[in-house]
Amino acid sequence: MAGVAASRGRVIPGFGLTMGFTLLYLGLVFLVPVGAFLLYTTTLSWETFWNAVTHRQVIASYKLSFGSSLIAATINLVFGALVAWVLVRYRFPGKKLVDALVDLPFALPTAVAGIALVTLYASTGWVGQYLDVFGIRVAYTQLGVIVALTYIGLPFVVRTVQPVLEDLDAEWEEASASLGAGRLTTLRRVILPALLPALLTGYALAFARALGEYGSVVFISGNLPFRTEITPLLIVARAEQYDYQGAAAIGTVMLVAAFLMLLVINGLQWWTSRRYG
Amino acid sequence: MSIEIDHVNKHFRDFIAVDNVSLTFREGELTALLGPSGSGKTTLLRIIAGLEQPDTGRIRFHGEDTTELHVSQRGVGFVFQHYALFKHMTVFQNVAYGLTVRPRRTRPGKAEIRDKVMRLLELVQLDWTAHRYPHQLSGGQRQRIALARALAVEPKVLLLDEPFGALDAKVRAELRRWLRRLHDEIHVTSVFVTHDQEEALEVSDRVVVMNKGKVEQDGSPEEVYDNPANPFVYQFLGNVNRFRAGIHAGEARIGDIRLPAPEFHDRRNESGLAYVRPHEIEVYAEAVASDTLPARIELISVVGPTVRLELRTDAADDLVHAELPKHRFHALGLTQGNDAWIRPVQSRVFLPDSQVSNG
Amino acid sequence: MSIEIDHVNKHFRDFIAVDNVSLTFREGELTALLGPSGSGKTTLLRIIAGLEQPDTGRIRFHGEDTTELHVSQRGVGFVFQHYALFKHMTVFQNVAYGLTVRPRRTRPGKAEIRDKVMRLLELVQLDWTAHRYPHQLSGGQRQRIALARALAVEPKVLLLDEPFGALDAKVRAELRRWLRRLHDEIHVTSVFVTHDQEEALEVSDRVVVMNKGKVEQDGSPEEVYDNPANPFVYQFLGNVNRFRAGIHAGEARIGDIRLPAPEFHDRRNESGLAYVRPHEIEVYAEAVASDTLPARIELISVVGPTVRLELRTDAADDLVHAELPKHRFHALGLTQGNDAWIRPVQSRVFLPDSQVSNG
Amino acid sequence: PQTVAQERVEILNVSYDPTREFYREYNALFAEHWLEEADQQVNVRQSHGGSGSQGRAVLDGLDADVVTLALGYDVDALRQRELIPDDWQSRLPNNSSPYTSTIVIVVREGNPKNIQDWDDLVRDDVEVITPNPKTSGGARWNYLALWGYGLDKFDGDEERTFEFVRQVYDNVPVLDPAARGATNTFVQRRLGDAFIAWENEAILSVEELGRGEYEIIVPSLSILAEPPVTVVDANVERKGTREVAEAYLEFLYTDEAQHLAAKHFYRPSDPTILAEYTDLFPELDLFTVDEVFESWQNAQETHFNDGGVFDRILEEIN
Amino acid sequence: MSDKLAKRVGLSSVTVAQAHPRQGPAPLWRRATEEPAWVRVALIGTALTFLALFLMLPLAVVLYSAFERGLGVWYSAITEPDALAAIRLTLLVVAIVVPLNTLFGIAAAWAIAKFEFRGKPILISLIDMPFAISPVVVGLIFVILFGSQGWLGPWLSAYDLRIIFAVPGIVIVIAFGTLPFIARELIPLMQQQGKEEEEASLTLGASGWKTFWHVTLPNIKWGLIYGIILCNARAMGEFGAVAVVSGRIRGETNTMPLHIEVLYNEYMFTAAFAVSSLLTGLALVTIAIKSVVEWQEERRQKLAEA
Ligand SMILES: Nc1ncnc2c1ncn2[C@@H]1O[C@H](COP(=O)(O)OP(=O)(O)OP(=O)(O)O)[C@@H](O)[C@H]1O
Ligand SMILES: Nc1ncnc2c1ncn2[C@@H]1O[C@H](COP(=O)(O)OP(=O)(O)OP(=O)(O)O)[C@@H](O)[C@H]1O
Ligand SMILES: [Mg+2]
Ligand SMILES: [Mg+2]
Repeated sequence: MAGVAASRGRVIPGFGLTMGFTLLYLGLVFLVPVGAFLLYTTTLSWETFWNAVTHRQVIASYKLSFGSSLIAATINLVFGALVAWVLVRYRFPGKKLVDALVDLPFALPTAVAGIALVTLYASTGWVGQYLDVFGIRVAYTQLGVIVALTYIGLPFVVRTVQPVLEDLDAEWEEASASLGAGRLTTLRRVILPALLPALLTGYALAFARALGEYGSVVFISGNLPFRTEITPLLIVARAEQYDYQGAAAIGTVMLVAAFLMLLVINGLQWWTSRRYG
Repeated sequence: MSIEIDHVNKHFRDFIAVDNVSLTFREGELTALLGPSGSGKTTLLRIIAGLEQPDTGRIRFHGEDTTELHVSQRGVGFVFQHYALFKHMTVFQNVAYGLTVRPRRTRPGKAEIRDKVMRLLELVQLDWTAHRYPHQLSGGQRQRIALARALAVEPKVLLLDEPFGALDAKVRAELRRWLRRLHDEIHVTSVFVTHDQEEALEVSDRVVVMNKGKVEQDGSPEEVYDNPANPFVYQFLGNVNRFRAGIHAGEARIGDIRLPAPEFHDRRNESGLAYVRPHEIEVYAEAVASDTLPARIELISVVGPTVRLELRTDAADDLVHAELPKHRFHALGLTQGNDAWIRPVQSRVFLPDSQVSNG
Repeated sequence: MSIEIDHVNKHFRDFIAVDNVSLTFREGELTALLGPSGSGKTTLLRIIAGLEQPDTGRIRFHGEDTTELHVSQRGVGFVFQHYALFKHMTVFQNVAYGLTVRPRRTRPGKAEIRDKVMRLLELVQLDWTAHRYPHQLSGGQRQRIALARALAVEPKVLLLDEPFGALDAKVRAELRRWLRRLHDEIHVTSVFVTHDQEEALEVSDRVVVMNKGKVEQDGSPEEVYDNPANPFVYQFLGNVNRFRAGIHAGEARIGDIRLPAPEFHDRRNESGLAYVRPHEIEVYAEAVASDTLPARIELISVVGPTVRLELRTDAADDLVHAELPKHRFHALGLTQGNDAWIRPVQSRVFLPDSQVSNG
Repeated sequence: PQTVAQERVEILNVSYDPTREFYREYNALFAEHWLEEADQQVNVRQSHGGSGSQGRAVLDGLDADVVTLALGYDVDALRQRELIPDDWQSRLPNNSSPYTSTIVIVVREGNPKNIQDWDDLVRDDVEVITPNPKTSGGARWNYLALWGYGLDKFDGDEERTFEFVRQVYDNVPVLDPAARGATNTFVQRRLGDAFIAWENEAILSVEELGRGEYEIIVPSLSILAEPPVTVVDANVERKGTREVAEAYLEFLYTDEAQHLAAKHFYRPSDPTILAEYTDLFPELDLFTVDEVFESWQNAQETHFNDGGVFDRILEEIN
Repeated sequence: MSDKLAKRVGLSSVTVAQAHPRQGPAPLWRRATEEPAWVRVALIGTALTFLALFLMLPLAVVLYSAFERGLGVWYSAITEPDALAAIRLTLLVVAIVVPLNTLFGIAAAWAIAKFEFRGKPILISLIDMPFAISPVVVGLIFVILFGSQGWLGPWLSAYDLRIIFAVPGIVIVIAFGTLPFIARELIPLMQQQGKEEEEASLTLGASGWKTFWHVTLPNIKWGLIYGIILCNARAMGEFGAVAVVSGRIRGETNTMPLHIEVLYNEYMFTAAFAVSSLLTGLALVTIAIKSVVEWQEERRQKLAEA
């Protein structure tokens, strides 16, 4: 960040102090450790790295992790948008409470969430027993992974879409209606495009968070290699086997994936704001 | 298409926004809805469009009751104060929107839509912006695109909510003349909301003055300006001075000045208020006649070709504003602090019970 | 306290916002900084206040160089366009703020602050709002509180950025007269920014016209209005008509009409443009004299006591706007579409190379 | 009244999950003993987790005075980093294992699937619960028990043994990362028909979690699980706690401690004390890691490392 | 519309009539921004079902299991010494992390919202990053950095400094994981508020600190509180990363989530849920405070509009 050097005569004081503290803290807590970690990865030979991250079992875990995260984020995209819509647009009893509860997955420890979810969705659980009748098994299958990831990603989409929806001027919808458009057309052509940046952000955040989630998933997924084993669990497994290099290599892949994800969102947002002002 | 508003009422919670309004907008006319902030202009316009539902009363388009009709079925073109252009669509897509959302069987072909949109963009002189996005346009240009978009669906009625409210004084003045010319060309029944009396008077065929949800007066711009129905309208249409006046046998007396007030020919020795516009006050450097009022110049400001004076006189409670052409004022040779004599040459008298509210 | 701006420059990235401006604001005067949007008015004002740092050039207050002085040390009162009142403080706390944040040793006592604030609130006629919060006030009231707050620290210089920009036309007109009176009372050196020429002309002792970061003209309101330095200033100060004119020996010739143009007494047979204001055009129903221009009335609008006409004539490229009192117009008996004859009675001629930019 | 201790000393015992209950009581016992013997108050801090991750933590700097882990391999890792000497395993009796256990099968009440021995676990109708040997030390014992049984049954035929173990793991629906998680899966979630577990865990779950709901099936042949203990020399040197740390481990071999181990369902290493608990610990044929796999190092390298036998099993299953 | 325009715009009057077909009885009036009632009910129903399955039932499980065996059992579970130690540790960590992150959030928001500098989008993206990094990777990063085999390990042990497997390690991973919360809350808020009020304060002669205390802080108060609340909740609930660096020393380096796992692994389910219920209760209190905050804000807004 070359521009950080304070230019002459900033009128509002405190730039040096706040920027200094921001960079110091960010550096100490985040940049230096992550940098060191990436540097550590570069000490691996390319072959070690490549073998570690392309091991069949690891590839299978990518498929599960990325696939489930995508599905969970997509579920959250649809239902999160729906929940946000319902919370913003409609009135119904208990709305305040429901609105407040949306933050729960942020606040509840993930391990507790995992235990609670498996209690619910195991085939002996509160909900699982009824699903079992239809031959649907949730816990210990990919479905279980998706359930857990959906749970932890839920607030992201709701909380990014909600404020945008609240600010969305009724005039656009009214303009659309006055031009003869039906409700569905208005939704598709006016409301959704306006929500798109927020939806994308929420989607990407939910996805990135789901990709890295560990605590809640290990309880409800079967952890079967090749089938229900998520990538973060593999990282843990590698570390437990004193294989830090393997763990770091896979960790780097996850890190880069998450960074790319954020880069893409920020890029998209920059692009849309450029285009549409 | 004429619009008939028949005893329409609308309240929000315990606030009455539109209070038993009946009006008819005649086919092809451009009507201004004029009134102070909060007087219910927007609400009335939105009721006509079908964006709000009246509590009671009916709306008829060309005699046909449309009160229950959904906005998308009414065939009105609505131009919003802040344009409400679709940000993620180009200018072309914005204007084409109303056509492309039609059900397939009534939707014109691609080429037809293209032609029509481009012709509309030419009409508003903005065909060169077709591929831009709204944020790349100036306020005035956006306003015209909003108009083109509303016109694309060939509305029977065009409704404009403070169409120039968000624009600079200069652009505003240009656009309102442009609107007048456009209307003369296309002659669709139009209603526009404004709180700027100059705009209403300059642009419209007819002015409806509203206050507190009620219609105060309804007539041609000249009628409304020259014969305001009540002090509210009088005051709302421009700067005004109030003199204490005696009313006697069709005459108003301000000091020794007698002004005709024929509508009060049967009143004797009552007291009222005479309303006089600044340019209806003559200013003298000396007491040229017996019937002038002595005054003192408190402030002189020269605004281009005109000079505005503020004078203090015993006959009025507030400062009196007078306006005269610069050359006339210079001929008088007066400066700030001088004594001067003034004489209202025309006035409109109201009895105290029809006082001007603080609108 | 006089303010001297000495060759000040300021750019943002590659955009030059203030371009080598030198100006002096005299002690006790109220100066208007007038210019179109983006002309650098706000930037210049913020440089004076110390809210921006100039790239080069100096600012002197009463001869003393303050360029490097921090805004909190400059002793300027700054009134922001959107007031920037502290939302979470009452009106009283807002006005008292500047006093209560002083270091202990120079801070007045509680009672003293109270007295002073209440006096200021009385000055702006809002003492009854002391315990309200800003959001409970109307725009005009907030504006006056912002002013009182700025005055509380007894600034040597008062700077106002579009003080009435966010207000309704009516409130605006009232407040600007009020500001003028207030300034006459307290006589602190004041600079205010506006893009409304009427406001600038009506309120100020002196007008500085800016365009594209440069000062175009600097003088008294009458000077600037009557003797605009260039077409830009001419056009910016009001509606204007442009006629093609021949220049010859100190005369401008529009058709057969000859108008004095003494500044060109040494030019022969050149062509230029004659700028004429709408009220400087006389309109006739018949060709009363040989030197009238034939025209056609395209639009008539009656705005209160005045009638505005748009006419088409061969002598000008655009429509010609003319303005005359209503009674005079009625006497002519003209209606839309009629032929009419016009004659400019006064003009200002510029050579084509000093064309009006699209400001 | 007790004599006031002259000093206080703290030691950290890094152990694995199922020993919590045992060491809680043992620490109190030892503290009492140490106060008497050395006139010093000792405070034993405990850390429990998966055996592998505990070993890793010590390697990474968790300053354990003693480690009491599930398998020799995890302790041996410390040796490779020179935290303990090469001869660590011979410093205490019985391969440094003061208590042992074995691997058994837990089935549901009444043994509905009629499981009698390891052979039954390959049947198609049997679901087997066992944790992941890659992450759980206990699970490696389970795996090795199966493998040893296979070798025995097929007369050392590695191919057929591989096929046998593969078939068992093919019946595993959930591979928990840790032993206690597997117990929960079997008990709480009621998943699976057979649960391979350490004997002490098996008895504990039968006793604590559902008396009468589960039965323990003792297989014909199993492995002798020897969870080793050792002083972490590098740490005690630095902290000056060698004396108490060594005494702490030696005291494990006393009668008192051996009885306590039995109380927590570990087999005492002292044969005479073990004999007192025959109804709790039935006799069965046991083999040791060293007997069948030469050493833990070897077992780990062949079976559990990346690309080892277990990885091949997983790949074949999928 | 006049024929003139119809001609100019090129549609016959027949299509004009078709533009707004009206068949059958007039439909009931509906607001332009509203859906028919049955759609509304269906949407609300779907959303609530979804939320019930994913939010309310897990919450119910936790609360039910915690109090299943009565208040007494619950109480003794949370007052047991190890539980108390875990609670104390968690509170200690939170007491360090939250103020640090608060300072960071305020500083970052101030620097970003009040000043122009190059690389601003990069800085904002960087602040976002910890959201997206797996807790497991976070743990790993610090083990690799501070572990005795790690890069700083030898140096640390030479000076007998303990970072991981001790409170500092726990503090640092939690600080890492919750880094963005307050900053993310404040940055958009302060950007939206702009800097006019601060400038006004400065022109009135106030110093930077006074401006911050009297003008900025009151303006960002509610956003700050909300951010702190969320950060606090996240900090208390962090599991994955802490599990890697805590060393799990009973009564010493077990935070509440780790203690819950311990209890669960000891088959003390009720106790595990009892401690969970504390965190859940905290989450609920959090939510309650947040609701109050929002309600206050809404009221202010309403008043402001009035
Ligand atoms: N949706 C609503 N809910 C509650 N009150 C409303 C609503 N819409 C309008 N009002 C109130 O009704 C009154 C009339 O509003 P309306 O917008 O029609 O006024 P207006 O004449 O258009 O004023 P302006 O010039 O400020 O736009 C106002 O006092 C307003 O506060
Ligand atoms: N902080 C800034 N960064 C970049 N450009 C700026 C900044 N401030 C002002 N500008 C640019 O400088 C030019 C002059 O701005 P300024 O605000 O002084 O104009 P103004 O005359 O006050 O216009 P307006 O009437 O619209 O307020 C504008 O083009 C504006 O975009
Ligand atoms: Mg309105
Ligand atoms: Mg400006």
